[in-house]
Amino acid sequence: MQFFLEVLIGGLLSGVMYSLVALGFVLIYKASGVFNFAQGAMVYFAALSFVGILGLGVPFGLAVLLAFGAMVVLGVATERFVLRKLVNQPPISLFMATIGLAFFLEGLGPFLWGNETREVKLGIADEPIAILLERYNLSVSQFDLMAALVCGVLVAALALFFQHTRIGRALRAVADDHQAALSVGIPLQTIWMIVWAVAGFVALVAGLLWGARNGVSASLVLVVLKALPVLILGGFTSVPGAIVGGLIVGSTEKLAEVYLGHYVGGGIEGWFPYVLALLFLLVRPEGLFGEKHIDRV
Amino acid sequence: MNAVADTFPRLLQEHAALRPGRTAMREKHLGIWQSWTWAEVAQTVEALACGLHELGLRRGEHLAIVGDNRPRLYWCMAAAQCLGAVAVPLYQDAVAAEMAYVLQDAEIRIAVVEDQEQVDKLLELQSQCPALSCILFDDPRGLRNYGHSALRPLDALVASGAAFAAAHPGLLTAEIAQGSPADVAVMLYTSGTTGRPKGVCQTHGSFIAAARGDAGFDHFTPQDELLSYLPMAWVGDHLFSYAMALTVGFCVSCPESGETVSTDLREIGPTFYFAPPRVFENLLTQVTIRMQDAGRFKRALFGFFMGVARRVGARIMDGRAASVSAGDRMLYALGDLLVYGPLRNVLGMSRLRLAYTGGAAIGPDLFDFYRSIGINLKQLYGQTETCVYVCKQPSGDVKLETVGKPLPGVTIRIADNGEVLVRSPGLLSAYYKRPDATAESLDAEGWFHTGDAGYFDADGHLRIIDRAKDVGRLLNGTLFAPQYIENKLKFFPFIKEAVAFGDGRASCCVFLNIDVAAVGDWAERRHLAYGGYTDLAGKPEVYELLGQCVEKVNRDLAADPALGGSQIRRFLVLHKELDPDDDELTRTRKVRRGFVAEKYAILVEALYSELEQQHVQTEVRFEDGRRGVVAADLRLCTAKCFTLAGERAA
Amino acid sequence: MSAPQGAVLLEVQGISLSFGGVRALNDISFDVRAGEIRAIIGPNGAGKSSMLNVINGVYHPQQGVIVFRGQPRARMNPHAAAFQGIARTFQNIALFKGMSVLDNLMTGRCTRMHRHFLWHALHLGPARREELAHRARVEEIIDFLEIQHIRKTPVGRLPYGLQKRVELGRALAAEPSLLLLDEPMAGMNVEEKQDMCRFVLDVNEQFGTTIVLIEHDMGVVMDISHRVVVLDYGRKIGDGTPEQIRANQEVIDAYLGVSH
Amino acid sequence: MFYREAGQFKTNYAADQQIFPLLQDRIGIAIVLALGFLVVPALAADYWFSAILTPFLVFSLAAIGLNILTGYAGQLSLGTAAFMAVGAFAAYNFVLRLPGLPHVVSFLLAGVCAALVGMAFGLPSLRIKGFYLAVATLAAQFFVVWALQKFPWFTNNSASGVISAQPVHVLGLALDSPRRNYLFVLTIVSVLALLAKNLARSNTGRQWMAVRDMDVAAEVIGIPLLRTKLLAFAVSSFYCGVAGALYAFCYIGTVEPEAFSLDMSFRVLFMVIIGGAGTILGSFVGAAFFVVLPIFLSIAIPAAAQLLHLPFNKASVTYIEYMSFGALIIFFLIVEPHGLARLWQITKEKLRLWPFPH
Repeated sequence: MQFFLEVLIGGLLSGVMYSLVALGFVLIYKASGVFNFAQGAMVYFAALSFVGILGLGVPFGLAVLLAFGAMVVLGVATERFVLRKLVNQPPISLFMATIGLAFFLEGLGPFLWGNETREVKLGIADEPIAILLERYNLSVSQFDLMAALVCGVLVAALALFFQHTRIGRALRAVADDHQAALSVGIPLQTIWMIVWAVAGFVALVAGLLWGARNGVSASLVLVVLKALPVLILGGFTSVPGAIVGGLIVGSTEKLAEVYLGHYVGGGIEGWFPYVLALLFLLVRPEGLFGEKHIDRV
Repeated sequence: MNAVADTFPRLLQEHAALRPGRTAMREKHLGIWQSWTWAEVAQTVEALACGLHELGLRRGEHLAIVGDNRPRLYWCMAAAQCLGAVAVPLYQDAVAAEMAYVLQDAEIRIAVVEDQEQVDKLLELQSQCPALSCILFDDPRGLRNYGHSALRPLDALVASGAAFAAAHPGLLTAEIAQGSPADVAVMLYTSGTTGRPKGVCQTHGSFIAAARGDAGFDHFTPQDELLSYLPMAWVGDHLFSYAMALTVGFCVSCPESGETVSTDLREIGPTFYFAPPRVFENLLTQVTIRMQDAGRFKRALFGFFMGVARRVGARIMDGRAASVSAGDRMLYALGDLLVYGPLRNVLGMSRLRLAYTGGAAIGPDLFDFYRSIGINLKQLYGQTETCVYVCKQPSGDVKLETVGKPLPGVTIRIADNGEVLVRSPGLLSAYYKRPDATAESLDAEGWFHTGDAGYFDADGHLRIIDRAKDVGRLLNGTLFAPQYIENKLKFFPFIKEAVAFGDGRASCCVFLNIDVAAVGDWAERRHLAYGGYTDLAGKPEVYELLGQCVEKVNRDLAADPALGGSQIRRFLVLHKELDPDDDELTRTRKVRRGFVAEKYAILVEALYSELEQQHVQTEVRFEDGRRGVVAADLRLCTAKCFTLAGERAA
Repeated sequence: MSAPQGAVLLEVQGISLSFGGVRALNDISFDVRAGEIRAIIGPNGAGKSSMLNVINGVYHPQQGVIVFRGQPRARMNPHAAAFQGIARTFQNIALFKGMSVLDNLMTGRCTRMHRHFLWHALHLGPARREELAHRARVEEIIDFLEIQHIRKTPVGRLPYGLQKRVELGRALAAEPSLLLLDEPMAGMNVEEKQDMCRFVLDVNEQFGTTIVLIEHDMGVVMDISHRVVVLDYGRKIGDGTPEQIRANQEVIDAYLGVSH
Repeated sequence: MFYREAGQFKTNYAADQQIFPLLQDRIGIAIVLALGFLVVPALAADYWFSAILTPFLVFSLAAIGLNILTGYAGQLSLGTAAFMAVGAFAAYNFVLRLPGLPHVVSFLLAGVCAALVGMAFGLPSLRIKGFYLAVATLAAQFFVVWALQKFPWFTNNSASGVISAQPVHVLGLALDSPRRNYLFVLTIVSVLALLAKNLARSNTGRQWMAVRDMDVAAEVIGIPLLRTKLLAFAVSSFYCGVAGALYAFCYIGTVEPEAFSLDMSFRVLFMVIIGGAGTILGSFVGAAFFVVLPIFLSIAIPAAAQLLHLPFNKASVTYIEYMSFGALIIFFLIVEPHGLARLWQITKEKLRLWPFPH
């Protein structure tokens, strides 16, 4: 039982990281209907830019700011040179375009900053929290908990941003109905730029946390692949869905690996979330929190 | 069959025996070119003939044919002829009243029509034409619930006819054997500029003779291909799509519908083509318009190579390539690869061996355009009464101004008044029920009076200048052909209408109407501001422009010994457009010269005086029916005249 | 126009349909006789399109029975409906935009094409013969609808009116016994409407096809239909010949009376 | 310009529905085939066969496969490489365990195996579409590669997971030279491309396109959605499977799961987009583009760097390649969403109407 708890908590905490990536994704999908496959590449690019800037001798805080700046520029450029040109194209084209963007960023990052794996030191050790270990004999990583907290704060901040700022409200309006939003004078393009910039910020945070844990390398790109089943579970348009989905995926994949993995030789983490998501899809195609869609003819 | 087939039914039998498996006819239907071999055609015609016989069609009777070019309508003509009856094709777009006259005149009992549209028209006329008791239709679409006793589908006729033929095997053979080349085969109604249409009775013999003569002159073979899309009631279509196809044995294709003619033309790629100048003009207009949308490079390429073609194309076409420099010949070959060939292809004229035009004067630019891009366009001359068998331009010896040389077997005499008289194997036997008209046109010596004025040039080519009745003489006795001069002027895009005066006067003077679109365009490109027709017409620059046109006409006239004396001495540009609403033009836009002369007598007199300017006031009717007055001070201009070619030599 | 007195081909009994909490159809019953043109009219949002969608199974009603050719069933499914001989057109043209007119019409015949895809791959023997035979049938429909000149044009490039005609063609290609037309003349100019009317009547007369039609243009409806059903807010408020409908006070109040 | 269509008319439907109704096209394709089968084998060097032509053909086949699924049937798939992997491993095992079987048959059976796997992963397509389906196909990608690595039976208990492909014999001839490999692949690809074209213009192809363009209408017409989609998955995976087998046996010479990564799935997808979704021709054009582009970049970038006296390292070439792929994809989606094949189509239309612009 204790082991189970440990695995579960470990899973939940890494699930938080998935949620973080999924969150950036949901933001963009909600606001512009774009399935942003490049979210993983953005995480990678953000982390790489950060360590790259840090490597130039810039202090930590400034580096964060500069990296954020880079993500804003990226967001604006994406809106200006990609999305705007593809307005009115079928969603699938936009999806393909984000795959292209992902490739581009995967090339651009190492081209600018080099490709060797680098470490990010956030000053939090990845070691079990002493109190829990002593009292309950539970091994819970201090780092994971910190990361989870950061995520929590971020989510809360975003929620406030959406609920209580003018931009946030406009954003939600856009998500509900593009045409209507346009007709009441909400500047779509500006909204998109902001959303991409926010998604870039989320990517930066995710990149820092992931990078601190596993180092900054090209494998960061693959976090998007973790985030996809999260999205299917949670629904493409739901922020809570992204959080809950991430937690479900994180915990079940760990549990499955531990309890089922040895029957089939292990390594099922890679695909188990997908199969889980697929099974789930067959039951509830719109996801946990997604809206039901009626085909009008 | 040992003798040469001399009637259309016999010709059909001959082809069915000689080349049974070869395609005789095609029709684009249901997306593909449905084809019929000569054997199949002969069989269907036999069934149709027997069916018609059952319906009571007898020797000498008339069978009306109304519709677009459809194979079965052509076959019905042949079927009627098998029985010794006469086919009477009618213009399918004629209004009911016009049709009623012909139906009554020809005492039509049985009519074969294409579709619902024609059925409706004929049913409407039934009260006026009580004799019309049976209407056979080709396309049953929409006719299912008509339930009219006179209506029968052609399908049923074929079926019952086939059964009848099986029951009476010798009947049709006997009927065909009874036929003679002197029998009337077809009756074509001439529209006639004045009076009622007249039925021109043409025999098997004359049409076959005309077809054979044409075929020999331009070497037609059974391998030729033709798209038939002109009205079946028109003699041109009848000669080429029916008489010639049966005489020579080539394949005729019918388009899917009126809208698809150009696509169908492109698909079939006929080897010869016949169209009135109007059609060629429309095609050229389309080419010009479509090229205007092309990119800069393509336009430049097109312009350059069309320039080359204008310079040397016609000479190469005439077989006078030797007079073209090697460089130009290479350029032309390149142009053929890049422009002319593709252009012919998109027009559906790639395989064209011959193209004919006739029936009206054709502009030199138009004529040269087609010839210069490698299409052997030639003019021919003839009437319904002569099976269009009078003159044709020989390949390699084409002179634009003429209609060519008399065809084999044709003799032409120019009457004292300049009228062209013809003896041709294709002469009509009579106008139906109109002995007076027959006597008037066909004199005792067998000359047919064409009503056209013309003369032979030094090389023996016939030039048609005008209607004989319009041709006059100047005071000094020079021939004056107003329409000839007017046409020459109207070939310029800037001139919309022209009225020439001169009969019984010292010289020739003209009124001109500018083409607002063309001149307006010309003016805009010169940044010439103008407000409306009257203003534009009065601009000195426009006078200068038109003066150049008149000068060119005069130069042409001067080269012609017969007409050189009637060069245009003075001209003016009218302050208003000639308009049918003001009775200045007929509804078909022909100038009513007498009326105009009377209405603008003051201007005519001014032209023949030495005045430089003349004030004029004219009452006009506007489109909304209101009346108003247009007043202007018109400038009168003296044109440059040239000395005659002959005189220069002398 | 006298109504054909054929057998009842289709009968809907007590159909109720709702989306979430919204009632789209409320206890609707009417019948369609073989060979007639039956119109369904009503203001916007009256539930006309929903009715058609119920008939061919795109929507499943919560209550009621659909009797087609004497067989009662609680719900249709679109695929089965097609095989039963029900074809339809859509209010917002639902053509296959990436395909040519000819191919669109050919898809209409898919319920009648049975060759295995391996034959298709080889393009030999039975599959080829089948394809050519069906092409011939489709060409007759192209001829019938007078769309020869656009046969090979991708439908996406056609003007609206022609697209409607092509969609009718696709439905006709199935040689249906029951044809459902959802506003076949919406958005057309007068000339196009006249053409479409003629086609609808010709289909009915020449092929004997039973037609259920939704249309806004009252003139057209009264001219061409044998019997009319009037819906308003999901309820049936009138049913009868055009003359009866014209005289029906409730209909006049609900629909005709409203300035349109 | 070179199309002289006048006089090419059709008197029956069979002629009207040929693959190449225009004479000039038939001549063109004959020339291309003659080049491919006769001229190129006579002239090209081994490098050309092994580095350019064979991979080009193999990827063309894979792209045809994906094109059938995505371009024709409208079902987006990110699992192409997985189906190729199934094909490669199935072929390996057929050759290994059924020694008497002709190798061509093994390859085709490998395609059938891939088809079955493809159908299994296509099942969700009934309930889900669009992005959801794309994500579902990712499951195939991960699951298949995982399964091939985890179960030693597939790799015949090879310790490294990298196995050499067996030498291939066709009709008694050993495919021991790049030229022979090329000719073998060319033959298979030509035949399969023809079959794909036939399918695309048949009732099957129309049903696929109908489902792609508007699935509700397709269902109402009587097209069985699930069957049609599953068939698309099956046929598509068959093509990918055969392509995978050819990739392993005739191109890289080894059978290894790592070769069939997600990256490859994306590349094939890019080929389809840049080449042109919904056209067989586009698959070839796209594959050619993506085979030639890296080679071009690997030559051009160092040369350009040298010319401009810029520092240059080998890794940069890879990154620039990535960036150009990405940028090109975006560029094509913006400028010509229908791909290079559409450009050719437009050109052809222009040539047919030349000198007219439209």
